[in-house]
Amino acid sequence: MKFRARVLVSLKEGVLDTQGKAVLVSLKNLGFDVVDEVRIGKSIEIVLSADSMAEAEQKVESMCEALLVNPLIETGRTSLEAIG
Amino acid sequence: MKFRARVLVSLKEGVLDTQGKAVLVSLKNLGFDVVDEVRIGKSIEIVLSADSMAEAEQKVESMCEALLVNPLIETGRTSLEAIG
Amino acid sequence: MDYQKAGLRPHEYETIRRELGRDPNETELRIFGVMWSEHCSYKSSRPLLKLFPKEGPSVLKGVGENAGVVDAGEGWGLAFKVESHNHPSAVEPYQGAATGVGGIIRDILAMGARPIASLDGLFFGRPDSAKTRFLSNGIVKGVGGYGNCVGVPTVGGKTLYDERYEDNPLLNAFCIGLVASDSIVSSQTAEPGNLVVLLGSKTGRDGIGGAAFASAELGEDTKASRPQVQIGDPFVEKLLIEACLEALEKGLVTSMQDMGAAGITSPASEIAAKSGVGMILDLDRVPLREENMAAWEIALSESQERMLLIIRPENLDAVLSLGQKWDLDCAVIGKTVEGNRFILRKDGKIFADLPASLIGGGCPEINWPAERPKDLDLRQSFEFDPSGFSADLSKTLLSLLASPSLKEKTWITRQYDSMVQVNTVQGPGAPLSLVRIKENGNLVAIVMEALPWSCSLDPYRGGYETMARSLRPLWVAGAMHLGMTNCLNFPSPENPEQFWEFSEAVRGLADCCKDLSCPVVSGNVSLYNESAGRAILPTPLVCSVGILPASNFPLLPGKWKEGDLLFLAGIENASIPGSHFQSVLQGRLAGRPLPPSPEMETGFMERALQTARQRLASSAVPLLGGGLGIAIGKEAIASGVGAQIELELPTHPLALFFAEGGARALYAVPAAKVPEFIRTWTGFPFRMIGKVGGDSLCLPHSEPIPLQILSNVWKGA
Amino acid sequence: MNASVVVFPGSNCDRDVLHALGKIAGIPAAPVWHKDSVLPEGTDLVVLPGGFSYGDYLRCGAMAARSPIIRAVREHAPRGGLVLGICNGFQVLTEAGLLPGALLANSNLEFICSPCLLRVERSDTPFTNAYPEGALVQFPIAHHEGLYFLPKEELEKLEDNRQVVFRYAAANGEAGAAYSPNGSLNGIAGIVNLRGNVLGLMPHPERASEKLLGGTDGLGMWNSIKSWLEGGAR
Ligand SMILES: Nc1ncnc2c1ncn2[C@@H]1O[C@H](COP(=O)(O)OP(=O)(O)O)[C@@H](O)[C@H]1O
Ligand SMILES: [Mg+2]
Repeated sequence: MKFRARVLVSLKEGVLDTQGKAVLVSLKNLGFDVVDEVRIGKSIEIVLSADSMAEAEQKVESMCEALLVNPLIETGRTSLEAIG
Repeated sequence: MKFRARVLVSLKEGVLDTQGKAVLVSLKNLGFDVVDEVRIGKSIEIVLSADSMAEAEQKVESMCEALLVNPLIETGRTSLEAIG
Repeated sequence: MDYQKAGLRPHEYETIRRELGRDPNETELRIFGVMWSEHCSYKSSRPLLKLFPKEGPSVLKGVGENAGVVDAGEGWGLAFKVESHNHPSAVEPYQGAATGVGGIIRDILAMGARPIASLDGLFFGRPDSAKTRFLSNGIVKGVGGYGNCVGVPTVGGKTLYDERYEDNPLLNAFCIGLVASDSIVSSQTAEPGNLVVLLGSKTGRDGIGGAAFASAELGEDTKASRPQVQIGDPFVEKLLIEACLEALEKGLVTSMQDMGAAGITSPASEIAAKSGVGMILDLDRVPLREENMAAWEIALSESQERMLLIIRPENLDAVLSLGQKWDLDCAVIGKTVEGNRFILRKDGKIFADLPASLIGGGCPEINWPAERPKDLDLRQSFEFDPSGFSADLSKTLLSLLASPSLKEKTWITRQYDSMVQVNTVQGPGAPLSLVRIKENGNLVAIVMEALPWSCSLDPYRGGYETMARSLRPLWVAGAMHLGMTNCLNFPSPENPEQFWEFSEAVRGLADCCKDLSCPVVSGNVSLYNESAGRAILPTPLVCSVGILPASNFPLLPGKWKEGDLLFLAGIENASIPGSHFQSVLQGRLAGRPLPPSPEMETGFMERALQTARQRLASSAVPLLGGGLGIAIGKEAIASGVGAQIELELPTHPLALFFAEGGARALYAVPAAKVPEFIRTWTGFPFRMIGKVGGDSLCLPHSEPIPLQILSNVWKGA
Repeated sequence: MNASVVVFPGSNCDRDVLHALGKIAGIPAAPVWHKDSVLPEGTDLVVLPGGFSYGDYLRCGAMAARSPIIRAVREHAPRGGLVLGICNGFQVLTEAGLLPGALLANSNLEFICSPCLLRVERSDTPFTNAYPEGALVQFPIAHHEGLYFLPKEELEKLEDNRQVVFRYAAANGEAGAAYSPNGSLNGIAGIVNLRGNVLGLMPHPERASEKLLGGTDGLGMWNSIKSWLEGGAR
C-alpha cells in the first residue's frame, strides 16, 4: 500500500526564528499591520510503501529520528493518509 | 479576533525540487528504500487579527500574493483557525 | 503548427523547405524555431562578429568552441567566456541569475577546464524603486547561491544603475577555468560508432522554448508566457563538475558539450555537424522527471545540470560507474554514425531526420538596416558649463562617491564566496581581480568593464573606450593581456537606429582589439532587451584576461604610504560626456566621449607595465568611473591615509577631477623612486599632483574631508 | 603523522584543506570518500572540510552526518584521534552529535564572506597550542548558517567547561556576542568537545595560510596540530 506522510517541522520555542521575524517585518512594511507573529517551518511530504498505516507511521517516525528532525532545535508533527 | 493561519507553500508540479531530491537520495542511503518520493515545502504560520474568518482569509490571501508565494514556481494552500 | 507560431520568418521557412526538399514535420519545425532563434543562431549579429580579430599568439583555441582558450604558460590554458541571462533574471531573479551562473560554468567545463573564478555584471534600474530592490536582491542572492555552493569563487564584477534598465535588468555571468593545454576538449572530435551519453539531472519540462523567449521583447504578460522557469541545482552541478573532470582525467571522453539553450538538440547537433558525423538519439532513453513528455519536449527541454558526453563503447562501463559514484543520472541515449543525419527517435518512431549542419548552421543571416539616430547630432552637441555646479571639489567628490553606481558594493560582494579554492589574490573591490594558478604560480588578471553611457552618446567611441578601459587595469597591475570575451547587450536590432548603435559599438570594440592586439576568444549576444518601447542603453560588456608571471608581484591599489608623491599619468582634459559626473549630477547625457588614440594606449601600456615590473610605485589605479577625483577618494579610503592635492588648476577644475576616459592612471610614488618614475613616463603626459599624508583629503580650494567622513559617505554608513 | 580529508558530495573546500595541509603545513594528507566506512590506516587527524554537503538542503550538514565515513569518525574520536570540522564540517559535527549545539541561519539571513577577527580562548588544545592565549587572529568566514546556538543552560555549561576556543572579536581584543558577524551566541566561532580532541569552527584557517592570499594567521593551527602529533606539545 502507498501512503503520503506530511511532516511539519517547526523550530522549538526558544529557538530564534530569524526567517519568521524577517517575514513579519516585511509584511508590516507592506502594510499588513494586523499580523502579530510569523513562524516558518518546513513541510516534508513523503510518499512511501508500507503494509499498514501503523507500519507507515512507524517508518516515518524513524525517518524523523534518523534525519528529518534535529531534536535540539526542532519538533516534527506527522500526518498520514493512505493513497492506495 | 485572533486567527492562526497556516500557509503551506509547495513547488508547482513539474518544478524541480532540489531539496526533495537530495533528501530522497539520503533517505535511501540510510536504508529507507520504501520511500518513493520526497517533496519539501515551507509552512508559514501567521497569527493575525481580523473581524471575521472571511476577512482573515482575505488578508492572508493578499499576503500570499504580495510576498509569501512566488506564483511562477509555487502554490500556496491556506488553512485558518480562530484562536480567540 | 504553422511556422510563424514556431517563431520562424517566411524566408527562413522557405530555406528549410528548400534544404529538406519537403515540409518539416512538427517536431522538426519546433527544433528550427528554437535553433534558428536569435539567441541560438546569432542571425542578426553574425555579420558584425566577423569584425573581431580572433587570432593571436596567445590563442590556443579560438572562437567556435564553447569558450576560447588562451595560453597561461607552462602547459596550462585558460578557458573563459561571458554570457547573458537577462530575460530569465528579469522574470525570476533568483533562479534566472542562478541558472545563468550554472550555465556559464558548464560552458567552461565543456572545454575540459576546472572552473576557477566567476565575475558578474549587473545592470539595474532606479536604485530606489521597489522593483529594483526586488530584482537586485534576487539576482545577487541567485549569483551567490549558485556560485557559493558550486565552489567557484566570485572574484569581481560590475554594477551599474540607470533607469533604462528598470524593466530590463541585465545579468552577465563570466567564468574562467584552467585546463592542461594538451587536454582541451573539443566538440569536433566525435567519430562514427561512438556512444552518446547524457550525464547529470533528469529531464523535465523546464524552460522549453527558453531560447526563443530570450529572443523577443519582454511582453506585458511575461509571467504568463514564461513556459516553465528553470531551477538551478548547484549541488548537482558540483557533482557534475567532479564527475566530468574525473572522466576526462581517465581518458574516457571523446567529445563533450554542455546543455544550455535548446536542450539536448543544440549540443548534439553541434557535435555531429562539427565532427562530421551523423547521430541517432533515442529520446525514450533520456531519464525523465515528468510523465508523458512529447519527443519535442524532451529534445528541447532546458533542464539544468546536464552534460552530453561522446564516448567510445569500451569506456561505457567506466562512465556508468562514475555516474553512480557521483549519484548522477547517466544513460546512453544514442550513437554516432557515418553520414550527416541527425535523427530523433522515440517509441520506435522517427520524429526528426535532418542534416545536422542545417540545424545549427543553416539559418540565413539577417542584415538589418542601420540608420544613424536622427537625434544624435543634437545629443552630441554639448559645451561644458560649470556654472550650474558647486565649484567645491570636496562637495562634488562626496556626492559622486555616494552615488549608487560608484558607492561601495559590499552589500553585494559579501554575499559571494570570493575565496574558495584558495587562489584569490585580489577579490572584489579593486579595478581588477587576481587569481593564482597553483599549477604554475602565475597570476591570472581579470577585468570586467562596460560603459553604456558613453556608448549611448557615441557607440563607436564608447565601444573603443570600453575595450581599452578593460585592458588598462591589467597593464597598471603589471599583467599583459591574453584575450577578451564580450557580451553584447542591446535592444531590438529591428529598429534601424538601434541596429546602427549595435554595429558602431561592435566596430569600436573590434578596432580597439586590433589596435592593441587583443584577440576575441569567445562571446555572447543578447538582443531584444526592451519592453513596452523602453530600450536598455547599448551595453557591450567586456571581460579581459591577462597574465602576470609568478616572479612579478602585482602593483595594486589601496597601498598609499605617508610621504608618497602622487602622479597623474595621462592627459588632463578627458571627457565629461558619458561620465558619472554628467549622468549623476547633470542628469542628462550629452556630448561626445574622447576619440580613440591607439598611440596613447600603447604608450601608456609600455610605461605602465614597466612601472609595475620595476615597482616604481607603492600603489596604482587606472582612472575609471568618476575620473581622477574618485580615484583619489577611493585610494585614500582603501589606504587609510589622506593626501594633500596641490596643482595649478585649469579653467574647469571640475573637468580635471571628474572627466573620464583615456589612458590614465594615478600613482603613489615613494620619494626615492621619483627620478626613475619620471624617466619612465617621459614622453607621455604626466604631472605631480600632490602628496600622501595626514588624515584628511585636501583638494584645492575646498574644505578638507576627514578620512572617516570620506569612507562613511562611500560606504553609505 | 597523517591527515584524512573527507570528501562529501558537495564539499568544496576539500582540495583547499589538502593544499594547506600537504603543500603548506607539510602534513601528509589524503582525501577520503564519504561512502568509505573506514579511515585510511594510520590516520591521526580527520578534517571535515567546508562546502555544501548534499547541497545543505535539509539542514546544513544533516545528510553528511549520516554518511558511512562518519561512523568511522565516531570511532576515531574516542580513541583520542583528532577531528577538525571547518565551516560545513563544523555543522556536520554538531549534526552528528560529536559536538554540542546547532548552527542556524545568520541573523541577517544573508551569506557572509568576510575577514573576521577571532580571539583564541584556549591555547591548550591540540589545534591551538601554537597561539598564545588571548591572541587575535584573522580568518575569513564564508557561510549562510553560522549562528551558533545552544539552549541557555547548556550554553552556560559549555562556557564553564571552557569549550569555546575561538570567539569573534574586535581589534582591541574584546570578544563576544557584540562582535558576531552572524548573530552567534556569546560570539562563539569555534568549540571543542570535553576531551579537547574534536574542534569545530566556522572560520576558515586554510584561507589564512599564505601571504599571497592576504594572511598567515591560520598557520598557527597547522603548526599546533603538527607539534601535537609529533608529541612535542602534549
Ligand atoms: N556584481 C558584482 N559582483 C562582484 N563584484 C562586484 C560587483 N559589482 C562590483 N563589484 C566589485 O566592486 C568594485 C567596483 O565595481 P564597479 O561596478 O566596477 O564600480 P566602479 O565604477 O566603482 O569601479 C570592483 O572591484 C568590482 O569587482
Ligand atoms: Mg570598475
